[in-house]
Amino acid sequence: MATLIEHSSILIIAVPLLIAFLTPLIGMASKKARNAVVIVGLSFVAFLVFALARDVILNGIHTYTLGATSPSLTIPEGAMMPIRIILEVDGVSVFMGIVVAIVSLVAVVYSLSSMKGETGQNRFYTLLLLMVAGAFGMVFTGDLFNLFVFLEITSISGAALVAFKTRFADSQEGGFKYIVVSAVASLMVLFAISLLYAQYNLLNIGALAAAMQYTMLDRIALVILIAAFAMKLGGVPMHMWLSDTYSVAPVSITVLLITVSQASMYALMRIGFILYGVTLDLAVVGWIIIAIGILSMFIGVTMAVRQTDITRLIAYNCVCESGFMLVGFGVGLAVLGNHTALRTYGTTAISGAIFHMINHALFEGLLFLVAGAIFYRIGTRDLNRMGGLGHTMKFTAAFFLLGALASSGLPPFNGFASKILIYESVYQFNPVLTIIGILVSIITLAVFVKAFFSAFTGAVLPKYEDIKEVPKTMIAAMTIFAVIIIIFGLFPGLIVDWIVRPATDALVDQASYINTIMGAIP
Amino acid sequence: MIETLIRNFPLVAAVVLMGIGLYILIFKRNLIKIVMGITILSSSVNLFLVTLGYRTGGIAPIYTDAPEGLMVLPVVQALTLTNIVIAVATSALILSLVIRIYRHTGSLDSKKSRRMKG
Amino acid sequence: MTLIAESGYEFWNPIIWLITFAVVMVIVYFFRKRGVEKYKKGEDQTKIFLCGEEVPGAEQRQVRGGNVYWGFFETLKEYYDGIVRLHTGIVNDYVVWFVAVMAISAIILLIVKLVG
Amino acid sequence: MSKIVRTVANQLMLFVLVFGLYVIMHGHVTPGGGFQGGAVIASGVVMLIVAFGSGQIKKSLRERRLSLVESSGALLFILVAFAGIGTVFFYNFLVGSRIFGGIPPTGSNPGDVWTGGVIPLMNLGVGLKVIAGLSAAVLALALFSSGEEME
Repeated sequence: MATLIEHSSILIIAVPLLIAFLTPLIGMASKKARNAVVIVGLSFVAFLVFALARDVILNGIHTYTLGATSPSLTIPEGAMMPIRIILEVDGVSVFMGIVVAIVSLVAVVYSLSSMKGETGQNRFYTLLLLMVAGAFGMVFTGDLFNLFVFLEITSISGAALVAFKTRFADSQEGGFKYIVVSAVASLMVLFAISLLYAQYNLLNIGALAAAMQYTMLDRIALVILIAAFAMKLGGVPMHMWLSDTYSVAPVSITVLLITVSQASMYALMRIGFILYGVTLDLAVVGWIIIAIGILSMFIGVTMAVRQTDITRLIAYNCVCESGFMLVGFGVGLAVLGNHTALRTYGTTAISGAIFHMINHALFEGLLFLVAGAIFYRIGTRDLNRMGGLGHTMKFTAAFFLLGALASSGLPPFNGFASKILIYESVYQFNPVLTIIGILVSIITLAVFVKAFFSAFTGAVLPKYEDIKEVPKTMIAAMTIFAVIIIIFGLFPGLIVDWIVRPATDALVDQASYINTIMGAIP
Repeated sequence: MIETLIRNFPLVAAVVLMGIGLYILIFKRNLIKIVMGITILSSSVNLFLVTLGYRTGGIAPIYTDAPEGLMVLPVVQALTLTNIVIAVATSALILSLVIRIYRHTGSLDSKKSRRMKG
Repeated sequence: MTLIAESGYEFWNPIIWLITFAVVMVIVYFFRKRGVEKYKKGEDQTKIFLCGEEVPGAEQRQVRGGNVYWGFFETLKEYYDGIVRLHTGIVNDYVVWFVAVMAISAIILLIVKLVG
Repeated sequence: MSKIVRTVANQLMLFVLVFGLYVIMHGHVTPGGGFQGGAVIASGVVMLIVAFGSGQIKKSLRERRLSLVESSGALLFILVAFAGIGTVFFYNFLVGSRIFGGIPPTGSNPGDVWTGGVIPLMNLGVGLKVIAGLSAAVLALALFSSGEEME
């Protein structure tokens, strides 16, 4: 077990890759065996993630040096700086790892029936697992260039998956927009990384953070990194691709795209808090992120009210929820240098944002799965053509209601637990932000009242009289999300204590992140 | 001033290439041209990376029958190579998507391939 | 108590909230019970009454998603006209916004450096 | 294309294959490696497509076979990486052994193919994947533009 945990950080990335390349071979022989291998493999990965999370929270940061003679040898003998690829897993990383593990498992379970009947399923699972491996890699790596490579892996496999149903014109267009936006963003990320490399001859995040001077070139790199990752996570005004892409992808892919966006948010925070840290103009950069967040909240929700396409409506709601996280992180970043402010409300704001990340992945995932279930049965996403579905699809309606209430931040669901942390802490920073946040939450409720009303309520429409409930595996996938949402809603204190506080502490503790890498060298 | 500019000419060229790539991405509506813009953007980053590792009079970092003297930095070349591989994958995927879009809409204009808006 | 997510001023405990909610529901049910019971299922009482007109079918009765909140959009017409025009759906414009955000934040950081 | 082009392309393909495999297997001592060699061979496939037309090539390069080669190349790569996990993932466990285990002398030397440990094996894996993957991509694009579909 100790050996397994020692190697777990790389196994979590490598096992999905291994299964990804095994699936075409197994899939040629038997479809059932392939599905079983994928599910068993991802369950094993999820188990490893939880074991690693326990270890990291108890024993501190976990490093893994690829290709060295020992996993913990971060700086080779005779060298002054790390030269190999190093995985560095701290509290935030395992937190994101838990998000990716849960969501990927649910996505695969859901795909079992939702993708039934599509051609080229072997390729579908290969790409899906590549995307999962890329998402795990993005959150576990301690190396900037490696981060870029994993970002590209998720982008390319994600775009191929968005456009997987080739018979729909709009999904081709969504895939095209996604790959163009991702390619531009990741190339600019690489440009920023090369700007940093030009000055410090380093690619490792910890080593770079130790050497950071915050020169003019560093500022340019910072601007590019903020803009690129904000585009990847769908911050306004760079959010337009998000609604186009999320609304047309197969829903099991959309829930994974959400976690990839969350991984971009993680990368943005890793760069802000750890790579640049206190050398930044904290107030300015914090306010830039807060401004993107406020715009995302407001424009996201007002656009969501207007939509008549159900997945597009939820996609705009995603933009809005990302805004809440950005505001939380922005407030945390703005007060990073001020110890009293950081202790009184800064860490609470970061905790709220981190807690909201997992809640966001859960309830938006649930909502998208419900939208996919409706599309699976009636073949349209248009709210104008729906009505009375609640009479026949009872479970689906209940799940939609649960996700909608959680997303609107109504007590006692998990969305409220994380939003109240953000409201209370942000209020002490600037009350106006909290007022906007509460207003946005109210409009969010209006958004979902509209969607629920026009899809599920009313008399049964004659054309949908013989609509049945969706298959059992789809119900199972939605149930996993629903159960976790209820647990998180009932015991938010436990979740915050177990995984959110360690993540917050890791994010504000730049020194220990650097020391784990640089260790012996002062 | 001029001398600095000449000495840093490859870096200037990389930035100019990046400007051209972004210009194409912003102003050209043809989907194939957008792919070209991405490729040019990628090349500009590659040029920038390779330039970073260059040492005046340096030779290729291969020990086979190497003459005496400075070698250029191989790390950035490895990074460039990775980026080239990624660019190949990206452009292959994006071109196949362009073909599919053309099949569905019969047009290569990005103004016309917008079923989704608002 | 570990069940409390404390956040400065207040605390949030869903268990206490649920208990309170249940108590309130019991009280509400108590008041409701004291009301007059006249409801009978399956009679004319439960049918739709439309001034004596014939009731249209389910298709016509359904309020479409696009018609919900009509007044809200009518009031905010100017805002929505402006904001929808920005969502062009053209991929070139997405890159424009990206470059614009980069430029604006670079200018802000430059000004801060020159001033501070 | 005319018969001359077809015959020349046919004959040239042999040299393209040999050169591509040379670039793949000497990736650790000379410029090149798995991706470059694979790209060379895939460009040979492009030559064949130009000479014979995509429909003809589609019959001889089956999608199933290509996907088999691609997956086994990637599997070879990742299994070699996994094989080092006794020490560390990606550990070069073949150094000093009989297979590719030689250690090249430092300084200027003519280079020895029998060195590099696991790197030549990984190059081979990458090479197989790139040959199959790039050929499939190019073939799919060619078929697309001529109006057919890859099955």
